[in-house]
Amino acid sequence: MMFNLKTDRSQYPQPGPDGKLEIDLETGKYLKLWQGPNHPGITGNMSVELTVCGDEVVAGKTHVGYLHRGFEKLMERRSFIQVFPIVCRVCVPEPDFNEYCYAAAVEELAGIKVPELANWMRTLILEMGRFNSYMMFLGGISGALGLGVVGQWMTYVRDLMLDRFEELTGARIYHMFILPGGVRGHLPDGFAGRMEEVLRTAEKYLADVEKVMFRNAVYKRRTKGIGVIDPKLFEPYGVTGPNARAGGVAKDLRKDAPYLVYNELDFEVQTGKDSDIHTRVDVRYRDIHQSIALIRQILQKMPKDGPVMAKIPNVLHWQIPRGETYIKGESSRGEYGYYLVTDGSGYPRRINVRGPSYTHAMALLEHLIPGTNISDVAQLMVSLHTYPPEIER
Amino acid sequence: MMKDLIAKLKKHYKLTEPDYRRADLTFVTAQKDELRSLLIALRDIEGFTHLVLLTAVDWLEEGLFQLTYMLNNRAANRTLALRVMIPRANAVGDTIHDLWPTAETYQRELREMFGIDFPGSPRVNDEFILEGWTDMPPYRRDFDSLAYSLQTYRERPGRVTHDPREHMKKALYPDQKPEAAK
Amino acid sequence: MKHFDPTFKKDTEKEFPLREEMRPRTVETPDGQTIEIEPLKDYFCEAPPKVHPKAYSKIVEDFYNWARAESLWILGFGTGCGAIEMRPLMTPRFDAYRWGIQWRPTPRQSNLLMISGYLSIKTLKRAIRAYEQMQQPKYVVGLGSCTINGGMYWDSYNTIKRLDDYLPVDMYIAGCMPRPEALLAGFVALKKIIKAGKAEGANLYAENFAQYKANQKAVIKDWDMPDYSW
Amino acid sequence: MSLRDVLSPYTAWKHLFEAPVTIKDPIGREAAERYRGFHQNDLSKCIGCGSCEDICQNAAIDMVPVSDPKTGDSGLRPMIDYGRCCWCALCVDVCMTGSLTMSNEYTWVDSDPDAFRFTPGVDLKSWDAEEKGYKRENNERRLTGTHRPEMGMLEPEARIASFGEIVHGYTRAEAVIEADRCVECGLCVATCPAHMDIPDYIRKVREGDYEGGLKLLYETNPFSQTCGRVCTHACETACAAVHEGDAIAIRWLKRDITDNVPRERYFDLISKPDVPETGKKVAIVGAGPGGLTTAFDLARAGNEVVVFEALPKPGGMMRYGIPEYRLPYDVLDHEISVIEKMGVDIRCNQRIGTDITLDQLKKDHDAVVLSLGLNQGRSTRVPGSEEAESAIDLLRRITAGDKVPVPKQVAIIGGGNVAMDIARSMARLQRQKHGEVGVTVTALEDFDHFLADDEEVEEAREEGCVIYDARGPQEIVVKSGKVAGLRTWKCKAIFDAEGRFAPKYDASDEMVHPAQMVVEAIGQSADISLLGAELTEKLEWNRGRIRIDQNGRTSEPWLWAAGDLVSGPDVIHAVADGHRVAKSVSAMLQATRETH
Repeated sequence: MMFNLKTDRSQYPQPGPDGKLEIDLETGKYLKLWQGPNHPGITGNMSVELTVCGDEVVAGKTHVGYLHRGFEKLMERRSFIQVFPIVCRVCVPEPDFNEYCYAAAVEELAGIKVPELANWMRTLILEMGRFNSYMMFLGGISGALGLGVVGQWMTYVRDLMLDRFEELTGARIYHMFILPGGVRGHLPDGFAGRMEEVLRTAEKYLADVEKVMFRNAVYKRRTKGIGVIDPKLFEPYGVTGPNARAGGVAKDLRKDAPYLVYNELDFEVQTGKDSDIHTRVDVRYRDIHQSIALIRQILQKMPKDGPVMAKIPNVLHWQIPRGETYIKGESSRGEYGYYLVTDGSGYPRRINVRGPSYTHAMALLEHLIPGTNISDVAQLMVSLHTYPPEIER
Repeated sequence: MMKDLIAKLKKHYKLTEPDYRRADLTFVTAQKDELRSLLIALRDIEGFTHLVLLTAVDWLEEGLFQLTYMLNNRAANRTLALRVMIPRANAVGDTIHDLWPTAETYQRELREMFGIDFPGSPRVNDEFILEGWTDMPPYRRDFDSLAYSLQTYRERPGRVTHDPREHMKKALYPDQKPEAAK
Repeated sequence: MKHFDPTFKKDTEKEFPLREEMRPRTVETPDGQTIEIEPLKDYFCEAPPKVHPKAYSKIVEDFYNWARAESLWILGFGTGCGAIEMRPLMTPRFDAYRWGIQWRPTPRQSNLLMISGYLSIKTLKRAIRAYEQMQQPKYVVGLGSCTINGGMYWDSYNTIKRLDDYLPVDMYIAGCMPRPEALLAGFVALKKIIKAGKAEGANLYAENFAQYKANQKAVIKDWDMPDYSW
Repeated sequence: MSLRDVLSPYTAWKHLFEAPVTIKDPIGREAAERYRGFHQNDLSKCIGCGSCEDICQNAAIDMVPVSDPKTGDSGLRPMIDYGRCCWCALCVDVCMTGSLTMSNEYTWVDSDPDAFRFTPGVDLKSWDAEEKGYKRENNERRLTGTHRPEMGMLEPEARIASFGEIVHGYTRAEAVIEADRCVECGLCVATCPAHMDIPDYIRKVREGDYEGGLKLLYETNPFSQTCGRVCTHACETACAAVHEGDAIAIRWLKRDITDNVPRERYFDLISKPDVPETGKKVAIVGAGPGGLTTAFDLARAGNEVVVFEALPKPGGMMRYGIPEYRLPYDVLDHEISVIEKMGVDIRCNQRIGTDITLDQLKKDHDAVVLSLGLNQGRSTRVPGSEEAESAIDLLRRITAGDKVPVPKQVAIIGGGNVAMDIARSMARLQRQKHGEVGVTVTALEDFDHFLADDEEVEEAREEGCVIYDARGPQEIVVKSGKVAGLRTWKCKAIFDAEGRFAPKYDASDEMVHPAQMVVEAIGQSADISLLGAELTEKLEWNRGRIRIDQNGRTSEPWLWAAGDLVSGPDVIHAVADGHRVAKSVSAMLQATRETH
């Protein structure tokens, strides 16, 4: 049985009167194609169940839960200090936001004021984390498009930044540095100089990325005008961060709801207007440069000395009065937040992690997928910059 | 500003005394039957267009689930969290997926993790995160994660720990016998 | 740490129903035929894994082992957070290709399965499937604390605690997460035992197949896979 | 699409001739200086308090016994399971002694999953000596408090003016801060002779549940008010917090509980348990802490208890040995009234041997407990010592309100707490009589090995007492029948090579302390003359002390001994003795009841 799908649209499933697609798999016109959980085009470990008709995707269902560890349950079992080591595991490539949001939530409910220097250190860590996360992203999007070499470069640059993380925090991936009450230590001697070297190397490689990726004809063809998110969808689907900024929404929590020391730093909100894959990558690319500039600014402006830890009660039986709060920050992917409810005991009553991937990778992705080409699904998904562990936690 | 808003809302809706957590964050408890119109009013009139999160808190001792609808007015940078208390037994919430399509995901999670039903929400009864789960919804307070884990999985054997207090009792005055006279 | 409730009893009574698409049924094909399908039987093969026999002479076996050790092809399946430290290994800074290690996208081409940390039940199912699809001889490396004794997810309801209950593990690397350098050290150690002919995990799996299956089924409630290999 | 877009990617070829970024030999590459690698434990510092185990959210740490524990620790050491650890280093941060650290070593591969467990410091590892790795910044413990709040006290000027109590006691806020510092390791419990549930009652302070706390206190100690003031607090020397900063003020927290329960509530909270009368009678000789604790326990068990006290008021050495400014008499009276409430009959002015005989007691009662205080002073026996006063005798006379001579200058021989007590008491009397203090204390020990508590010495100095260390008394100078001073030599060593008491003096370093009164405070002994010759002959003795078994029973089946007589001068030891003897007596009475 032959039919030409490109010309004869009648062969595509038509939405019923209630606006829903009825896809009868047993007609033989469709194929179920699972992308993930083990797939190079998937960031992290999730899967998309595609229904394709020819090479066009007619429906997509996201499946998550491969990385579910029950964090929110485990946190309820742990005392306030014991939660601290596990929060960073919620998001592997940018763990620091978890540490900051959790620490800030606990500090707010416990009424602890963090020393000035600790806030600067936290900002530094968060910007370094953002830089790393974007490096992962550039590696991911280039990988999804077959530009392997950019991924190699970015991983290398990211690794240099991990070295700085290691000397500052004592670990490469899970830094566990932002403790409720402050941070764990001061900058090592000569840190700023070594950081400057890394930033210069990064800039050198980023200049190459500009030439190899952004000016690459293939790349342009495969990203421009593809995967467009209508800005009208931003509010209903809870799109935040660079994904929204790429659609012209100049909202950045660092500017709008300044936390830590962001109101003492000079930076601009990076926006685009086309809201396609290309713009989303471009906004992030400019954000990297801004992160680099911010890291330099922080190192220059931060106080040279002072305490980094506030006095906290004995952590072995730390009880926090009943209350609830929500702490948010602008992560590399959008609004990252911790909703903490305490009940006066030594354990949190409830912690809810609001990861930006939660809204980007689920309902929104399912909404965007129909009508795309199979080969575009990978970069569409990567361009939303989602990390599955923060969806299922 | 939040005070004005709350005062305005209180004219039409039954709200409890709000908790002004920060200048930009307020918590207030609303009635379940008024929730939908309240959400629509907040979204369409007051500019709270961004659904930050929707989650539940299990107040096991009081037999209630607290649903938290956190809304954000991006232009004014204000966050308002509405709490709605629903009974824990046969917990059912009102779906808001037609107001915010992203709520569909939250409601699926609440269905699976707390057992709160949202009739009419798409895919709400599909498996979301867990697969082949037969026990009670795990985020409920009466679900004991460690006890479940010990009953389901095997730990590596051979670990023994000693409480310093008890160990010293045994080492310094064995068999509860008082210490020998000096 | 909260103490657990000793009276808690997990609900073991409930059976998980077979998913709809896995149930046997009658379907009509597009060309008008009516056929019976039983997905669990039709889609998969039903042969238990076999013990991989040794070569007839020691010299040949040693040569095989040398070859196996020098071409560790890893399945690019990041099962947990540890996968993030594999990326530096694939890139020039650590360059694991020097050790004959490379990453393959499909299990059919791989002989080394890295379990990069904790395994949720959902991923365990996929990991078993990936492992059984791999060609013998094959090896498993457990990466990080969580594969050894549960790690920081020791009290989680959704992650396994001991990887060796479900898959045969040839080498463990401690860390949370282990650095790329530690991973390389693990690979080198694995090579050593492969060359010595001691990496017998796959054969162990074939020999104790029933036990492994029983363990796997004890935690995977919605077992909708065939009992035998793929 | 322009031609430039096609050609642009080829610019990457320029890297072709660059040096590769590959690390030549990455395996074992050194990690950063702060890297959180494998654990190290300095066994000589570790006390096995288990705080690391408490804070570990992964249950990765087990406390396991080690073969040769040093004194003052639990004998346990942390064993770490790397199948659990997440290298968060909270254990390092919370370590009470700073013994637990991390190296920057990170490579551990093994094909045996059971191999990833070790006890740092005990199981030797290649990284044990590694200098680099995660340490707490400036070796500061920031997760638990390190210093106790200053205790409010009367200023020296105010306190020297009277015998009023010096210490104010903690305010609620101070008590909470102090109680919050406790890590609940329980090392103190074993160290306390009475094994009080210290961490538990400290928790009660934290929670503000003082009535619950008082009940807990009375489970192990009916002299909690006294001990909250004057206990020798061996517990505080074993406290895990003492290694970095101050020990938890356990004594003051105990006092905080007793002070915060209204006195009349005591009788409701500590009521006599509802047990049937046994019909057994027990006589106790001496109303000191040992005797009264025995009486308390036995009376609560339903026995009829009579306490015979030679002096006019009960309390023993607590009343007649401890000055009022440390232990006010009304506190003691209240404490004893709680015990009397249990049905204990305390008969004062009943001296054994004079008013009633031991034989009579034996005849009238099912058991007799001797609980004698060390109420006789020892003498230095230096020339002129017959003119010296005994400290313990003076203290008793001061308490009893007898007239004691108060000269302008007093010299005291001795460096223990009794020496400080008499020095400070005399200082107060001098102040009242002469308006100024003239007390000189000469101790045999040097300040590094001083016997009295540091705070006692400090406070005595503040009150104007002059303290000389390492002075050996040689002669009490007597001029025309009156004491004129004390001649001392510098003491070079107190013990000989075998550890026997044999002081060596430097005769060239001689001092004469002018004094119109010399007080000897060099130790006490019990007056055992009341036993009578026949009983003394029958009993077994051990170096001047009655030989008792581990339950306090003497070789005579009807006679037990407790208190300072067997344990030395200390309230809490006497209390512990009292419990022990009461238990033993109860067991005996129970046994006789069952056989009849």
